[in-house]
Amino acid sequence: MTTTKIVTSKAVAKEAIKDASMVKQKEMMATHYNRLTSAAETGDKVAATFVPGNLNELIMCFDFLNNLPEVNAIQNGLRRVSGSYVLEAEKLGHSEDVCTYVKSDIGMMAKGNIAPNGKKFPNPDVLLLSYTGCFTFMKWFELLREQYKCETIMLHTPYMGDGKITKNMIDYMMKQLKEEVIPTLERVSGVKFDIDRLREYLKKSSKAEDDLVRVLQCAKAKPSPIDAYFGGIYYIGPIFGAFRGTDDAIDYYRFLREEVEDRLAKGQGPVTPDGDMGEEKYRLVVEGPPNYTSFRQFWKMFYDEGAVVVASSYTKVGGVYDFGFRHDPAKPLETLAEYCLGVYTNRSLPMRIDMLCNYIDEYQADGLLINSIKSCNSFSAGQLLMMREVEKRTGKPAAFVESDLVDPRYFSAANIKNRLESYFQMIEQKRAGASAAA
Amino acid sequence: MKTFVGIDLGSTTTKAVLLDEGCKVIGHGITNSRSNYATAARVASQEAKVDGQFTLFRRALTDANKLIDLDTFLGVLERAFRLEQFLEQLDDLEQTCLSQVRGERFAKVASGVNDALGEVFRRLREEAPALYAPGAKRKSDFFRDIAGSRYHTHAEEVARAAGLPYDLLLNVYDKSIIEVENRPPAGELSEKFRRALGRMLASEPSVKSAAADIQKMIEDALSVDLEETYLVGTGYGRVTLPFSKEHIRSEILCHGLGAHMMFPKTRTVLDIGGQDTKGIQVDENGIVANFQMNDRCAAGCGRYLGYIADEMNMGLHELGPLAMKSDRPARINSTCTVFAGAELRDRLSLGEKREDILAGLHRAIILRAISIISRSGGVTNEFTFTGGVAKNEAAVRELRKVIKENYGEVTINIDPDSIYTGALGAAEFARRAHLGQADGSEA
Amino acid sequence: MATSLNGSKTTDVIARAQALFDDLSFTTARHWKDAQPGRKVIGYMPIYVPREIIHAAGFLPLGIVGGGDQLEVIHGDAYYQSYICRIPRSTVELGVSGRLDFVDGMLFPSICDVIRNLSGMWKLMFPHVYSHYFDVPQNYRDDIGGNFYINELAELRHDLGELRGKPITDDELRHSITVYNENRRLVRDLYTFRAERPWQAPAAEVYLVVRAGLVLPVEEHTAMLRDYLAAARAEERPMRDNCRIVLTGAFCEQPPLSLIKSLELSGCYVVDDDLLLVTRWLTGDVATEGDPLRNLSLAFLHHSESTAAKYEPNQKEKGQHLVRAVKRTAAEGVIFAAPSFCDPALLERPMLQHVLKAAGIPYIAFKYAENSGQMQPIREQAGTFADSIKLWSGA
Amino acid sequence: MTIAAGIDIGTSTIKTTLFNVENGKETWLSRYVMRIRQRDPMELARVAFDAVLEDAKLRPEDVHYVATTGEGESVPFHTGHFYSMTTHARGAIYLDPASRAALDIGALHGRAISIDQRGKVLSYKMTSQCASGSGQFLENIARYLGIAQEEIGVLSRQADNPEVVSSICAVLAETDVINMVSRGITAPNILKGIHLSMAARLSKLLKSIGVVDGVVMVTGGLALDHGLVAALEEDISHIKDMKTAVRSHPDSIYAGAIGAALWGAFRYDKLAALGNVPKAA
Ligand SMILES: Nc1ncnc2c1ncn2[C@@H]1O[C@H](COP(=O)(O)OP(=O)(O)O)[C@@H](O)[C@H]1O
Ligand SMILES: Nc1ncnc2c1ncn2[C@@H]1O[C@H](COP(=O)(O)OP(=O)(O)O)[C@@H](O)[C@H]1O
Ligand code: SF4
Ligand code: SF4
Ligand code: SF4
Repeated sequence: MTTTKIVTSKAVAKEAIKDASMVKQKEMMATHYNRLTSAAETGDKVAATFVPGNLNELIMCFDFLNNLPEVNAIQNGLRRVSGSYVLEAEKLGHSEDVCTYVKSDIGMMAKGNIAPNGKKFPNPDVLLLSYTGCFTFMKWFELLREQYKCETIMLHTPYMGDGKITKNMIDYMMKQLKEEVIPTLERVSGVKFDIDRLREYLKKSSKAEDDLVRVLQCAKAKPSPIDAYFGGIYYIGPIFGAFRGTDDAIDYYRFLREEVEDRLAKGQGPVTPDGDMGEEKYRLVVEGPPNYTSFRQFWKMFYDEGAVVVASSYTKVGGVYDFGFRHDPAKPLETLAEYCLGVYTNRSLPMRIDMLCNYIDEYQADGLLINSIKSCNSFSAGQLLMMREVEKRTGKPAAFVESDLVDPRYFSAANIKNRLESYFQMIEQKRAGASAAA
Repeated sequence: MKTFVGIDLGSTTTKAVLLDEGCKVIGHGITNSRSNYATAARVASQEAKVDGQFTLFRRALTDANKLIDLDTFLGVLERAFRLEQFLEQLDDLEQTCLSQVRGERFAKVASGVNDALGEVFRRLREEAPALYAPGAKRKSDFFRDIAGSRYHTHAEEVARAAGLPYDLLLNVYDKSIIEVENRPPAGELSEKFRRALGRMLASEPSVKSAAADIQKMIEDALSVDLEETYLVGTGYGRVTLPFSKEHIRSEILCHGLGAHMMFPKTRTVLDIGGQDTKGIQVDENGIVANFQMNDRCAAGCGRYLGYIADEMNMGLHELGPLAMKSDRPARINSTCTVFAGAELRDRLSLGEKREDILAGLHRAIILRAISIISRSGGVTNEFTFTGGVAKNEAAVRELRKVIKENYGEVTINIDPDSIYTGALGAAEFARRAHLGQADGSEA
Repeated sequence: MATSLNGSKTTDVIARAQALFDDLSFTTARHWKDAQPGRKVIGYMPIYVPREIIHAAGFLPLGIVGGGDQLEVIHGDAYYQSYICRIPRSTVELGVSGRLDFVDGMLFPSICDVIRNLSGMWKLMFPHVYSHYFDVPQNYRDDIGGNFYINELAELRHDLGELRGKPITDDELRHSITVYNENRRLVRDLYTFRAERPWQAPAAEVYLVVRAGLVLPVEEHTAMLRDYLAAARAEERPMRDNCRIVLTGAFCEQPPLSLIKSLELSGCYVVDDDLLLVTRWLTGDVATEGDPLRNLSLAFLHHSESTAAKYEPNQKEKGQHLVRAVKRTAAEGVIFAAPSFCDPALLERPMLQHVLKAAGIPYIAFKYAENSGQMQPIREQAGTFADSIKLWSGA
Repeated sequence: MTIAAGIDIGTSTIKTTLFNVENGKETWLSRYVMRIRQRDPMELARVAFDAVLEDAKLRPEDVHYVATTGEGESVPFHTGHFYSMTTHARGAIYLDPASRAALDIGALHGRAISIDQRGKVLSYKMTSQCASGSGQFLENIARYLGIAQEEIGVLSRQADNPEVVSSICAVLAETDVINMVSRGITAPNILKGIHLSMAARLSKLLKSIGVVDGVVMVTGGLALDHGLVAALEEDISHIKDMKTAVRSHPDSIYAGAIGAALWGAFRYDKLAALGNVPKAA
């Protein structure tokens, strides 16, 4: 029914605005994929793990390369090949109802496991399942294990159901780290665990984390120099992925911080695929992951209308840093446990609501937008209540759109546009009402 | 005079509303939707003009009230006009049908078919005045429906008598009606009025004495030009509306505004149309605060009732009254339109009563609608029910029940013209857009 | 018609169980609570909670498994998108409509993200009710997962003690464990009996009788199980030309009763299933000597059912529980019936199917919702499955 | 000699057959097909049964086994019931012994059934409720376009630039079609588009149950629609690793009724051998 317009962004315009951070990130990704796809020749060992609760510093202690299935799914989404992978997985007997990240991954394996650089991904030597914030992870790794028949480590992160981290949780996680995770990683890699090496990486992590937080918090300014959702997704790439704890990450976040601070000083708004954004009309907080198959088109619906996202929860799935948490070299294992426990989707619903209200307040947003993702029960179950609760507490209007991560069948552009336009109009009218009353 | 036109191109019906500068409705028009959207929009807005013309007659004739009984007079005039319209379309249909009778399929039977068609149309024309007699009940007000159902009846008899396959005559009709209804309406409106007036003055002795005065007043009214000052369109499948971008508004906004205009205290709007169910929350200015609608799935929408009516061989407007007879509605959970018939058969074969099943189906529709409403933010006083299904008394009854059970005492508004809600909002958007243009600011 | 030792007929027991099943207001539990001051009711959702601790506090554990196909969901839909299963919305409906207003606490076990998130929603929606996310370990070493679990159990014990105003003693716990051991034994006996003579214990009846255990005080339920078993043993019913299947995947949102009946009508005797797992989660008796929490923990770690909500550390063991169930019950095939949008069941399904395929066990799969009305496609599939087993048995 | 009747009660039509099986030789005695058109299927079943008997000049008591299939579970006078995938599988083998899959496409459903040479169902998959590819949908669209049923196939084959329907919901798909008409798409292109999207869905069903070669026999009412069969062939020819040959048979619409009768005879003989002769009620 819907005629989907293909948004072709001008490659020229894009080249023109390439900043140092962007170049750096591209380079880092390319190198990483090349290392991964040549692991067979170099003899490097590969660990597969998830973004939330990923233990990159620990993995590096054993000289593993880190391959993240979620990031691959995202890449496939952005490159618009995920649709065919999902279909392939469904043909293999996977249900239409389940998370499309999983199906994109399974479909990719069935179709040759080709990395974005066109070469074949290596089989992992170990699956490190840091089971954090989502049940699907557990089944996903069982599915991968069935395929690869390799060693699998389960690190169970308890859920913060009562809104707090208890001693029992920390003890449980540290014990798992010490007695299950580390010994197995040692065995598979043949590298002895060196806690000082871990401390060193953690120190680097926290340095990059400082800069990331600074970048994200620049969005408190009016106009905001960044888009903390669409742009933010690029910013979190290195730290949520395979680079936390590396010098590369430190460099990247330094470049990025400098660029953003520069824009801030000049009073500039965010950079978009179509160049600098026009006047900032609406400031939004967004809850939920984005849609990757129509990422540009989705973003355009915002910046064309002057809407900028000033804070988002999705940029906290790989770690919540803005309330003070940093990886702490002084207590290396405990800090990893705290990190896993604290990621966004491992927080109870009341905690998530508090966070969103806090964002709306601190970032002076006009309202909350929820992009509800069909795939993801961890995010989505309960979002309608969250929306109402945030509306009630902040008095700001909220809106709800639905799409999917990497399944193009669930992105209905006309529908979403319809909703967004009505929503922006609503904010406008509310404001007019408020100023008339004042 | 300046008029503002709002057109709501629905999946089932296309509606038009004509507003004057003072925000008063002067005409409503409705027709069945069809593949040629431009034609559907034209027909609807012409119908609204016709209705507007009657409003003008009424205004003009108020002075003549002493001479005649105004309501009777306008009633007679309208029926005469409708008959005129019907006969004109019937001619068109006959010509089209005859032109279909060619090619290999008809090689052996062409002359027989032509004769049969002649007979069918003769009967149609003969009974036409009775269709428009005072108090006559028509299956629907749309040419396609009236002509269709009568054609089927006559064709079956004629075919049997002539020993022709009924399917053949049916197919000729199916092929022709689509052509006829997609042709833009021909002829001047005022000419049709004049003919209708002539037909009426000739046959109604009661008004003969005043004929000259009446003719003069009608001519005056006809000379008022209903200028289409600004038009806004909305509706299902908006992407392909036959208007340019600045003349299109989202159907949600139109419905919200329309409901607000009908009942200014409205806070929650439920619209059940042919293929969509919308739950809309509006504020005190008629601005949409939240909404939900079905997408991808037409379960529990108006078409669902259409399928059921077909399955039961009944008219749409007969479903409600039958369902009202039940006091023990069946418990039905699935409202999938496609499988409605199957579900119905299943239950009939289990021995459930027709009225109980029907009542259950109505309840199921309402439950589904309420779940959409509740996703949009629940029911807040006052509640306005719009769209075609609001004409169905059984649906209304279930709605009242469900709301009372779950939200307590809530004022429920249903306007007899509720099917025009979207078009009304659109017309108001047209009026505001024109005002905005006139004084150079955004409305 | 044959009768049991104390005279009940299966029809009597089933009528009672059916009435409990149909009662969406939990009247029996309300009466139980009103009968004595200080009594409290603690609700719990699938898949497992240690009911012994609730019982030890003198409270009634009340199993809540959604609203079935008779509940009209009006408010519940306001909380969930269309792509989420039915059970949380009907559960919210039960809550919002006041049907659970007598419940003093709610436990949300670790089964999936939906019920996990519901625990937080419940805190917001019903702030005066004790709601708790009940976590269980996914690590099965005594000193790691075991210790974690003992501490979680201790927390629950502490919270319920507070609710009662008096700590729960070890002796109280030991007594409750004994009571539940007996109940579980009878449930297992019933399952064994059905696997032997499925025509004498139809799936829908077994379901209703076991389901009564979710709302009845355990002592009463134990008596009911006894009555039913005795009556069913004594009663001769005709054996139909049906095949034998194991039903799996229905461990959370419940299939409508008509679905369970349809399976048998279309030719499949259900000889094992994973419905209402809480009633037989622990597969053997829990030790009654020594530290009760430690005993519960050990039983959980080493003697509990396998299901999709649990991590299986050993690839070779994956799915073997299903193969064993088929062998144990002499089943001829497996029917996967999962609730629509149920992540755990649906993600698990392909892995289990691979195992069955390797073991040469035929299977079919379909989805349902607790309020599914159309049984035609279900009958069709189950019937074809039965046909093919029947027509080709021994061929 | 075993005389068996097969009665296939569908959502829109009832198909009935009468067979005589003697020493492995199957003789088709008579057949009858009728539209239900809002009448009680249970009564029509009787009418249809009488019709095949009369045609074969037999009396009810001459029939050894009355087998129902489709929605005939509760026909009062049957001896036994077989489910439709079982019977379509057998029917497909009867119509063409080389069949290794049956593709049953009827008024409201589509089913892919993989079978062995004896007609045993190996696996199957059904279209989900929401699939717009059904006979009913095609019938509605044809009516709307003013096209008679027997013209559909002919027109579809004249398409030069078919336009594909995207909605999964048949109701919304009707709107899609109306939108197409409004954009001036011709009837052949619309019909072919519907055929193609149905074909794509059906070949996905086949593929997902592992049918990638051998003969696929199309059964059910839509087997008579040559446009659909052609579209199926076309779609399959584009799928890399699929080499199935799609066939339909003029008697395909009877496949369920044939299968029911033959299974009925089979079952009767098997039970008779056990000394366990069943009686039709
Ligand atoms: N006279 C009537 N009596 C009962 N129901 C009616 C009547 N007229 C229309 N309807 C119902 O209204 C539906 C069409 O509603 P409408 O608002 O016109 O839809 P849309 O805006 O999608 O075209 C029909 O499908 C039918 O169920
Ligand atoms: N000659 C024909 N050409 C195309 N389609 C046909 C023809 N005859 C019947 N059909 C279609 O077959 C369908 C009936 O198929 P059938 O398998 O009998 O379905 P069911 O068993 O559900 O009644 C009808 O929907 C009709 O559209
Ligand atoms: S369900 Fe959500 S959190 Fe879990 S793997 Fe899928 S997208 Fe990620
Ligand atoms: S076929 Fe039925 S359930 Fe499916 S989308 Fe259409 S109306 Fe909804
Ligand atoms: S049915 Fe499945 S997804 Fe839904 S709550 Fe239960 S386990 Fe979770």
